[in-house]
Amino acid sequence: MSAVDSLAGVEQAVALGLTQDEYGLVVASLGGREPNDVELAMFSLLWSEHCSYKHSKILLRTLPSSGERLVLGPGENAGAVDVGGGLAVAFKVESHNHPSAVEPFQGAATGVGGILRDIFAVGARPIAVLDSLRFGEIDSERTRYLLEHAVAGIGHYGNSIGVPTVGGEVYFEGPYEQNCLINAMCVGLVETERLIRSAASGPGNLLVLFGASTGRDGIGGASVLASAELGEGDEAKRPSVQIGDPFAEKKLMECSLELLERALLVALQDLGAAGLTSAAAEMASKGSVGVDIDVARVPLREEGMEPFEIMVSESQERMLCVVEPDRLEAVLAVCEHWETAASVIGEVTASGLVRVLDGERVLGEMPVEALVDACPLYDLQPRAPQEPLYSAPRRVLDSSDDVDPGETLLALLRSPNIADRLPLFEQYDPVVQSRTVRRPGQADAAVLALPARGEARPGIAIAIDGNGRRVAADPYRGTVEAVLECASNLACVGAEPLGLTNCLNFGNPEKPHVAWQLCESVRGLADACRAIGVAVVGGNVSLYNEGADGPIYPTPVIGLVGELPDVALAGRIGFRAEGDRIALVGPFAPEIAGSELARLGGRELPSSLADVDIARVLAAQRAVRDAVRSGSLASAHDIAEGGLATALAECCLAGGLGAEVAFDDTVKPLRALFGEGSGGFVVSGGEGALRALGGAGVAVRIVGLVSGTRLTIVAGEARIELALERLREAHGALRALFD
Amino acid sequence: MKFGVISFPGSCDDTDALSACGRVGEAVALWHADHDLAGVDAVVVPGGFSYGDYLRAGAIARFAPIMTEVIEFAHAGGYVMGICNGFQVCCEAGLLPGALLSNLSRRFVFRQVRLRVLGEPSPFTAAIEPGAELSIPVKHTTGRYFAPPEMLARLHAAGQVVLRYAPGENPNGSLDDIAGVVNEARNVFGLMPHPEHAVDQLTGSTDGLSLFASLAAAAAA
Amino acid sequence: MKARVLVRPKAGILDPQGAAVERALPALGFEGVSDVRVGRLIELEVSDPARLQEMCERLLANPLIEDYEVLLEGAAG
Amino acid sequence: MKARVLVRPKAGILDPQGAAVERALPALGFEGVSDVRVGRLIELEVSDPARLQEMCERLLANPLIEDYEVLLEGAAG
Ligand SMILES: Nc1ncnc2c1ncn2[C@@H]1O[C@H](COP(=O)(O)OP(=O)(O)O)[C@@H](O)[C@H]1O
Ligand SMILES: [Mg+2]
Repeated sequence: MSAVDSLAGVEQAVALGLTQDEYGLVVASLGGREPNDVELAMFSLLWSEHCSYKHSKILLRTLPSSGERLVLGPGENAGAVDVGGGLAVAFKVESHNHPSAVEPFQGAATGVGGILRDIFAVGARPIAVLDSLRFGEIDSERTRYLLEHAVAGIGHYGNSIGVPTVGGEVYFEGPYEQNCLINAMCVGLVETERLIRSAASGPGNLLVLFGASTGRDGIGGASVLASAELGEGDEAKRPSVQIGDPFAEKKLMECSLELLERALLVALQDLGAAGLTSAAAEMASKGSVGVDIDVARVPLREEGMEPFEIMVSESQERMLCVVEPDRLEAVLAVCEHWETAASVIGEVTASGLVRVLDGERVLGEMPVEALVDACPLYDLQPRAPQEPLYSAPRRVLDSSDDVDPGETLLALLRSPNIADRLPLFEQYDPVVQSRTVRRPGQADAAVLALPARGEARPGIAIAIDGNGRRVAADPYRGTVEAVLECASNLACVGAEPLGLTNCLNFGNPEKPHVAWQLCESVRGLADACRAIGVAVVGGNVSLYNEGADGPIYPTPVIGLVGELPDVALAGRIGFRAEGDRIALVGPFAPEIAGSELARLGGRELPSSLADVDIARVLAAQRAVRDAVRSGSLASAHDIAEGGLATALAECCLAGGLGAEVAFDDTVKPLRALFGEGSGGFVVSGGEGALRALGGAGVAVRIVGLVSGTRLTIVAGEARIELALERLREAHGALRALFD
Repeated sequence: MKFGVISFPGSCDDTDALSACGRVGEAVALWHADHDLAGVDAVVVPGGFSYGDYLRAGAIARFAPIMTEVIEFAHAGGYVMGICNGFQVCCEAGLLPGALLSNLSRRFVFRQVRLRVLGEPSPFTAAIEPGAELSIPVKHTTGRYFAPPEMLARLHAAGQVVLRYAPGENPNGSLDDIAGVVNEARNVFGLMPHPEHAVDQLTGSTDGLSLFASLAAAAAA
Repeated sequence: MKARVLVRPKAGILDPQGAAVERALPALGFEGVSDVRVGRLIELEVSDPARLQEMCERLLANPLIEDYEVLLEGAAG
Repeated sequence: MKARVLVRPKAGILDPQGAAVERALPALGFEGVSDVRVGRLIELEVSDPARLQEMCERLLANPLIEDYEVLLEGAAG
């Protein structure tokens, strides 16, 4: 009798999220035997979307994954690039969307905790955190609740653990109302030769679990949750919420780094989704070995935990390492020093099996391959939608031509997608560790100093971005734009891209239109990466982000890391000196369709975005980057949401100086002032320096000068004249949310 | 002249403080579990979240083994500077008067603030012109300085308030804009702002250096 | 009427504060202490104590991760 | 023995958390609430309840800014 006939087994498997066919494969991979409870729990989690990437893996393989500067690529806990001087920078962005929707403070906090562990799991010291947040419209009570608690949770974790939060982004759009996005990125620094991998090796070596004890946290949590839509009846799915303990993680981090510093470990792995199950199976799979785990030796926080609970618990702040037996004593001593509990819970074997033991008793025995590689991968069935997928945004502004453009500018500055983020990021510590040369608000990208090399003060720059609305309008071009925008942000501080990470936040991939968004977006991502010459070093995929009204805007969050030779010359947003000239640089061809103004005006998303001339955008980036590096510019800022007028206002506000700008030949002032598109920069400096930017096909137009305490813009018929005070007041609109 | 910077589990700004001290003197790390001050001339109790700030900021750290030595050292006239969490620890340990309460906003706040150095003599501010303004960041959730009315009056009368937030800059609701106080014997100093994050123009400001320099000079004398 | 609301982490939910206090006590010479949980105390004057439970559910406690208990003045604790 | 320690901000000390709760309640439709103070609750098992007071004085509360009260299981609240 085939075991698949067992109704109970199939039913249970389906309840745990597997399909009937998948259950059949599980049975087949066990040689025809039905899995017992422990095994089924482990399979169901490892074969969940969250762990197996079954709907995205085939697509991810199309991303460029090799590059000159890449030293650790996808497949490890985090990827890394070479930054010279024997150092590498490891980084990754990850989602914690569903847990945050349930409990935003703890969800966001543990999201930061999780991404930090991925970074120190490869041996790198976390040196920066960035966050990427998406919520519904700002006037919704739920949005305010989520915003306040998510921001507090991120700050709570990052601040307490002593890693600076140096940047981030946040958007408020209707489609995220029922499914917020909380993505966190971490960047770490490591001596290249100390990077460690997670492959277990050496039968007879010990598995040591260290950090927090194991409780019933997130049983059936992240993995299962992240594979199902949230909607009505949300309540019943609520798992036991995971509580973050940054104090425990701080000790865990210092402990892990010291263990590696002393070269005491064979391999290291964090425990994330699916806990011990995933960590052990992944380590075994990467090393082509087997592992035995004795649940009786796992320190527990609660009484009466069942073996399967121990195996899948998602208790936070835990790591698993492989240790040679004669190093065990030294390892335990380091753990003791850091007040971090550590226990031998098993060993590496040559069996090729994951065996779960309870003392002498064997509770489960599964081929590593079956757990990790046998999960089927699904081809997506993409179909471009014939009808618009998203309803028009709610109209909050008259955006017609006859409205005073000054009022329009103020409305844009007040818009939650553009207003000053200070009330959020002042809840984060951006300076701890003493590397931060550009904090949030000072420049388009965060800038961190690396150790000096002789006289040289090299550094890295980091940007994170992803405008979901534009991706919704045009998944391919919107994603290309997001990558270019990050690269433009780096150019403004004088940095050149080294490597990219991404988190793909999408809806249900089994729906053809979502599959189409995903395919198009990944195609755009791949093309854009090739264009800017970087590899994707790693990332994360979060699918099934839907509410009752449908999917979220497709939201690829892009994290880009670059290098700059001299941090002392890192660019700034703000105008610096009265009398400096202001220039518009680059192939800026703005359109209102898909812009923030169109959103405020309640206009439907366009069915596509204008083509981007990537080569010309790259040429403009190069020109700006080189000029910033040479120190010839006083300020540099890329034009993004809200268009040129908004960018000018931001330069004024950041520098506390006014400007007089004129575009006499403008026929369509609204589009020129507020339209959006890639490749435009507002820079200031001496006239000679600005003219010098205009080499090699880069358009440069001197449009005005820095002066006084008002912003005056004349564009054809249109005229804006506003005191800085009024700009500042509008730009400060988010403050009211935190009073 | 040798500084010692304590690391508790959960200290975050200890390495920053070490390198700031290293700019004006020698600096060594001290470990919370040791009973040894390694012969230092001045102790810095750094910022961060010792013991996670659990229960009450500074409440657990003040019982760390090394604090026995620090308290003895301070009673013997040794110089101690408590920064942020270190200020909280010193208050909890009874080395400084008053207490730090939750910010009025109830939130963590990072802000570059302007501070006024008062004219009251102290070894920690000796190298700074009275009335000078310093630009130094604050970053904390529990920084609202409080002392009961009689204690506050005594502090003012004895010139123990040596650092204030400039008018309009108070980030947390501290009484009388107090940002830093010394003990009666003037050898222990606590402040909420982070001078160790204001020692390099590249990362923002150099205004914090003068505090370390004052202390180094006093301790060397 | 004066009321007190005691809010504590639910059983089984990690309580990092309680764990830290429990760890610290022996070092201070206090032995024999266990099961430490740290929560919140909310004291308030209410005109209509019948509504306290609803207040707890909606604002004073986070029912996902916290239990609460209402003590009314004069009632047994 | 099971004990509860209630710690609250001393009278006269501004309690922003209490104030925030007091401000939030009317918006949720709860009128008639005043004098809200938010403090800490510590629950613990102690073998020697006689030492609780000392524990409070030294660790659980800061007498300069906080009052405390010890409730022993079975005793009146
Ligand atoms: N969007 C993506 N782009 C590139 N690599 C990705 C992406 N999503 C996931 N990966 C890679 O797949 C691997 C597995 O990811 P994940 O399960 O999230 O790792 P972990 O369990 O360590 O958090 C990682 O190496 C990750 O970098
Ligand atoms: Mg990992």
